[in-house]
Amino acid sequence: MTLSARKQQLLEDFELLENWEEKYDYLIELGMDLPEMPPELKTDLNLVRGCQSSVWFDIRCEDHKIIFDADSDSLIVKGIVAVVNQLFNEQPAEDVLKADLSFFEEVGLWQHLSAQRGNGLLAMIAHLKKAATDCLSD
Amino acid sequence: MTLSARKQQLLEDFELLENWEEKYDYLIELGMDLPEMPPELKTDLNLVRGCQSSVWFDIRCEDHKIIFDADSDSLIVKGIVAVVNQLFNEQPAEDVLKADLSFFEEVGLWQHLSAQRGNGLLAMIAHLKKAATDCLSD
Amino acid sequence: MAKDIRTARQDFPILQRVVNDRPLVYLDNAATTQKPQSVIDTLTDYYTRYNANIHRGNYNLAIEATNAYEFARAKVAAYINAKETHEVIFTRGATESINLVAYSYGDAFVKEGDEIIVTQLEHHSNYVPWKLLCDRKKAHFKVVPFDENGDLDLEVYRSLLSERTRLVAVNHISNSLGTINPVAEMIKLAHDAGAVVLVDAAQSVQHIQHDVRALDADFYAFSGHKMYAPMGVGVLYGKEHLLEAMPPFLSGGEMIDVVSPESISYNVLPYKFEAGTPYVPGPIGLSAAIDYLKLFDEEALHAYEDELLAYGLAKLSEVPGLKIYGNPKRRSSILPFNIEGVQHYDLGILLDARGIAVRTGQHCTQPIMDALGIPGTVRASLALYSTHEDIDKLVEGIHRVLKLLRR
Amino acid sequence: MAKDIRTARQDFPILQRVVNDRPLVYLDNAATTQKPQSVIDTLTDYYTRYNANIHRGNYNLAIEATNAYEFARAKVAAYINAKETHEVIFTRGATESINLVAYSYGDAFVKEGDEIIVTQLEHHSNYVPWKLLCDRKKAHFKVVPFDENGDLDLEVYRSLLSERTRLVAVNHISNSLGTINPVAEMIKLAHDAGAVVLVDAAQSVQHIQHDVRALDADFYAFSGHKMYAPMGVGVLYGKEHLLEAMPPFLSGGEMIDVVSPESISYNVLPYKFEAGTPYVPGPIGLSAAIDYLKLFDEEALHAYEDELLAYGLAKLSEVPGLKIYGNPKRRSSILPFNIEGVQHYDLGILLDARGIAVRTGQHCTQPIMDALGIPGTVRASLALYSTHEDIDKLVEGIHRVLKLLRR
Ligand SMILES: Cc1ncc(COP(=O)(O)O)c(C=O)c1O
Ligand SMILES: Cc1ncc(COP(=O)(O)O)c(C=O)c1O
Repeated sequence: MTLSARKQQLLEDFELLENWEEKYDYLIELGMDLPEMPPELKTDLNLVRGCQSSVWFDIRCEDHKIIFDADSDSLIVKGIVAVVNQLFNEQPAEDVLKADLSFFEEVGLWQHLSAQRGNGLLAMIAHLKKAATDCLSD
Repeated sequence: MTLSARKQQLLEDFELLENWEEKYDYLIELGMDLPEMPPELKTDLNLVRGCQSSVWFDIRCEDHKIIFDADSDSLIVKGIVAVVNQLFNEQPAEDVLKADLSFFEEVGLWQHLSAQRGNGLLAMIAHLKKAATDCLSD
Repeated sequence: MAKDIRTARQDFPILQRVVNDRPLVYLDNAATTQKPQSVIDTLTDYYTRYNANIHRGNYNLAIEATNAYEFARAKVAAYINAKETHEVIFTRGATESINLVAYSYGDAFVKEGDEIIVTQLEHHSNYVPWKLLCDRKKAHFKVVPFDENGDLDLEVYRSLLSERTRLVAVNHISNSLGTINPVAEMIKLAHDAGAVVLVDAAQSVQHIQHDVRALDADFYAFSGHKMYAPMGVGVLYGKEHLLEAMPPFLSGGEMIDVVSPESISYNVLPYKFEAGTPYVPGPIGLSAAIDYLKLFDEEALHAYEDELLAYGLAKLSEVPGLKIYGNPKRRSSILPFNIEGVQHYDLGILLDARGIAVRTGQHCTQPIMDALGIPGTVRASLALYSTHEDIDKLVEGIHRVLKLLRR
Repeated sequence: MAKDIRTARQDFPILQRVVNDRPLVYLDNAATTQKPQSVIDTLTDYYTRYNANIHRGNYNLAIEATNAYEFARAKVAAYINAKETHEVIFTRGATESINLVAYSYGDAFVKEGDEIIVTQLEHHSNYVPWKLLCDRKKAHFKVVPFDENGDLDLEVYRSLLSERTRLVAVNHISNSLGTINPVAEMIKLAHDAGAVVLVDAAQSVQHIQHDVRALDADFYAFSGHKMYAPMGVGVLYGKEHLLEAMPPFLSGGEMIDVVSPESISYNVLPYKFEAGTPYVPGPIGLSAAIDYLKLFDEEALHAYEDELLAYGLAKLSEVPGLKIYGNPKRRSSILPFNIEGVQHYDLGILLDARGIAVRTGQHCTQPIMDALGIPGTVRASLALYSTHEDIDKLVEGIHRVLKLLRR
C-alpha cells in the first residue's frame, strides 16, 4: 500500500470510532496485530526515553529509507507504535523528516496523545526524525 | 490631661469626621499645632527609617518616662506624629511598651495607616518601643 | 456547628463535570486538589474589586490588597501554629520553598565535609535540591532507606546522624506510598545531633496534624494547590532565628531597604524573602481555603479520610492480581497499586476513558520506584470530597478495563 | 475590524468602582494593570472546568490543562516573536526571570575580574541581582549614568564595554522616568564587544515594540501583571543556545529526567527551568490577556497612548510649581513629578482621598532618586484604558489638594 492509501485506511477506521474507549480499543487491536519484536532487539540502545512504558525502536537505514522494528510493553502504546509503523516504516528518510503530524491531528489523536507525556509519542517521533537525519547524512 | 482623657478627646474629634478627606484635614491641623523641632535635632541619628517622608524623633528617658520631640516634613505624617505625641509623650516606658494599638483601631486609622508603608506609623511605634526598652534597662 | 463532610462535594463545581460521557471521578488529589466555589469567588472578587500592587501603594486599593495579603499571612501562621506571623514566607509552592532553604540556608551554612540526610521516600523536590547543594559544597548526601512495609528505617537514620549532620529533609507523608513518617521523633533525634530539619508537608498539611511548634520543625514547606487553594502559591515556614540569619535568595524590588552601587541592605522578615511583586491573590485564596477547611470539625474530617482510605485498601485488595504497595504503620490518603500483567499506563488511560482520573508513573519519586524495582504504579489519592462511590467506581472501572486488556 | 480603544474601559470591571465616594481614577498602571473581564473569566473557567496538575497526567482534565498551558507558551512566543516556543520559560514575574539568569547564567559563566554593566535607570529588580552576582564572583559592577534629560549616556556606555564585559542588563522603559532606552543599539554594541544582553521589558512589552528577534535580545524578562494578565506569572525568554548551555536553577519535580543518589539528569527546555508544579492558570490567563491586546490595532493603540501621554505632560506642566522629571528623547506612559513645597506622600494621600490612585516614593529606583537628589516623586502612569478625563481629574485633584496643603 502507498503511504496515502495507508493513511486513508486509518482515517476511515478512526472515523467510525465514537469515543475514547473505542479509540483505545482500536489502538490495542492495531498493536496486537503488530508482530512482537525479537527479545534480543529490546536493548537499552533501542529504548526510547521519555515514556512511562518501555518502547523499543530498532531502526535501519537502507537506500535512504527508514526501516524499523518496534514494540512496547504497553498495549496502547504498542497501538500507537503500530500507527507510526503504518505511516513511516519503509518510507524515504526525507519524507520522515518532513512529516508534519497532521495525520494524528486529523484522526483527533494529536492533542490528546501529545499532551500525555506518558505514551512517548513525541519521543518516538523525535527518535525517528533523528534516525532519518543520520540516514541522510551517511 | 491624663492619657485616657487625651485618648477620649481624640476619639471624639475623629468620630465627627466623615470621610478620609476630613480625617487627613484634621491630621494636618493636629500636625500644624505641633511645635517645630529645632533644626539641630533633625539629625541622621534621630531619623526614623522606613517612611517615604522624613520623620525625626529625639527621645529622652527621664524617671523611666519616655519624653520626645518629633517632627516630619510631611504634613500628614506630622499629624500622625502629633497623635503619637498625644498618646505616648511623657508616658511611663512600661506603658509605651505595653501599648496595644487599639486606639488607632478605634479611630479607624490602624488598618489604613499600617498598610501604607509610606507614613512610617509602624516604624515610629517600633522606634518608640525600642527606646522604651532601652529606658527600662538603663 | 461544623459542616457535614458529606455536603462537601457540592461546593466544588468541577466535580459536576462530565468527562467522556461519564461524571468525573477525580482521584488524583495528591497531584492537585480541586477548589471550592468560595476560593474561586475570592479570586474573582480580588480582580473585580481591589487588585493592586501591595506594600508600597498609599491608596485605597493598595491598602485593601495589602491588608488582605497580610491578613492571609496571619491566617496561615495561625493554621500551622507559627509563633510569629513573619515566620511565614509566601512562595510559588513547596518546590520553591525547599529550594529557597537549599540555596539560602544551604549555601550560607553547609560546608565541605558536612552531611545532609534525606530519605528514600522523598519527592524529587525534596531530594534533588539537597543533592545539588551537596555537589556545590562537597558535602555528603545520605539517604535513609525504607523497609518492605514502606516505613523508614529509623535504625539507619539514627546511625547516620552525627555532629557532621547539618540538615535533615523529610516529608511528613510520602506522595507515592502514603506513609506517615514519624517526623516529630526524627526531629528530636536530629536536634539532639545539632542538625536542623526541613519538613516537606506538601501531602500532610491538608490531611493530618499541621502544628509546626508541636513538631518543633525548623523549616516547613507546602503548596496551596494541594490543599484546596489556588495554584501558584506555597509557603515556607522557618523559625525566626534561622530566617534572620539567612541571606536573601531572590533579590529585587520589595526585599530591599537601601540600594547604592556600593552597598545594599535588606528589608525585615518576611519581606527579605519575597522579592518582586508577589502573587497577591494567591495567599488571599489560600486564606479562603483555610476558612473552608475550618468549616469542618478537624477530627471528624481526619476520621472520615481514614475510614475512606481503609475502605479503598480493602476494596482494591479484592481485585484478583492487584498488588498494593507498602503496608506502613500509618498511611494517609494514597492508594498505590499495580495489576499483574497490566501496564500501569494502559490501566490509567482506560480508566480515564471511563471518566476516572488516576495518576500513573513514578510520581516524581524515582528512588522509591528503583527500590521497589518497578517502573511505576497506578495511584489513586483522596481528598475531603472523595466518597465511597468514587472507590466503587474505581474498582468497577478496573474490572471493566481488565476485560478489555485481557481479551 | 479592530476594537475601538475608547470602548476598552468597559471591559475592566474594577474601573467601575467607587473609592472614597468618587469613581476610581486608577493611575498606577506601571505598578500593576487592571484585568479585563475576559482574563478574569479565563481563571474562573480554568478552576471550574479543567483544573489539574499538568504534563504527567494521562487523564482528560490534565490533558486539557496541559494543552492550554502549552498553547499559552506558543502564544507568548509568537507575541514576542521568539524563534522557538521552548525559548519561553514561565516564572512568577520579571524579578524571578532576572534572578534566574543572574544565578544560572551568572554563576556558570561570570568569572572573577569580568564586568557586568547595568544602568542608573534600572529598577532594583534589574540592579540588585547583578550587584550580588558581582559580589559572589568578584566581578566588577559598572553603572551607565543618565543625563539631565533622563537619557542614558551612550558615550559612557561605549567606553565601559570591553572584552571583559560579560553581560549588560538594561530596561527598555524606565518605570520611574518613562525613558525609552535605545536597547537595539545598545545590544548591537554589546554583541560587538562579545557580551550578552538581558532586556528588562517589564514596562515595555505592553506599550511599545516587543519583538525579541528585531531587538536581537539574548534574554528578555517581563511580568504578566503589568500587561493585563493575572498576578503571579512572568516570562523569561532566552536564546535557545544560551538556555541549553545554562544549568538548572530551581530543582525538583518536572525539571528532572533521571534521579538516583549518584547522578541526576535534566529534562529538556523549557521544562529544565520550570521546577515544581507551575502556576498553571497564570500562563493561560496571560494568553487571554494577549488575545485581549490583539483585539486592538497595535499602531492605533500606541498612537493613543502617546497622545494621552503628551496631553498629560502638557496639562501637568500648567500647574504652578509642578516639576516634571526628565525630558527624554522618547518617553512612554509615565508622568513623574513633584510640586514645590509639597511632600510627595501628602500629595498622593490626599489625591487618594479623592479617589485618584497614583504612586509616591522611590518606585524601587533608589539610584535614580539619588542621582536626582530627591527623596521621591509622585508618579501617574497610563494604560490602554486611561482617558483624557483621568488626566483632567488628576489635574483638578492636584489643584484642590494644593488648597488644602497651602492653607
Ligand atoms: C522596569 C521594571 N523592572 C522590573 C520590575 C519588577 O517586576 P515584578 O515586580 O513584577 O517582578 C518592574 C516592576 O515593578 C519594573 O517596573
Ligand atoms: C511530598 C511532596 N513534596 C513536594 C511536592 C512538590 O510540590 P509542588 O510541585 O507544588 O512544588 C509534592 C507535590 O508534587 C509532593 O507530593
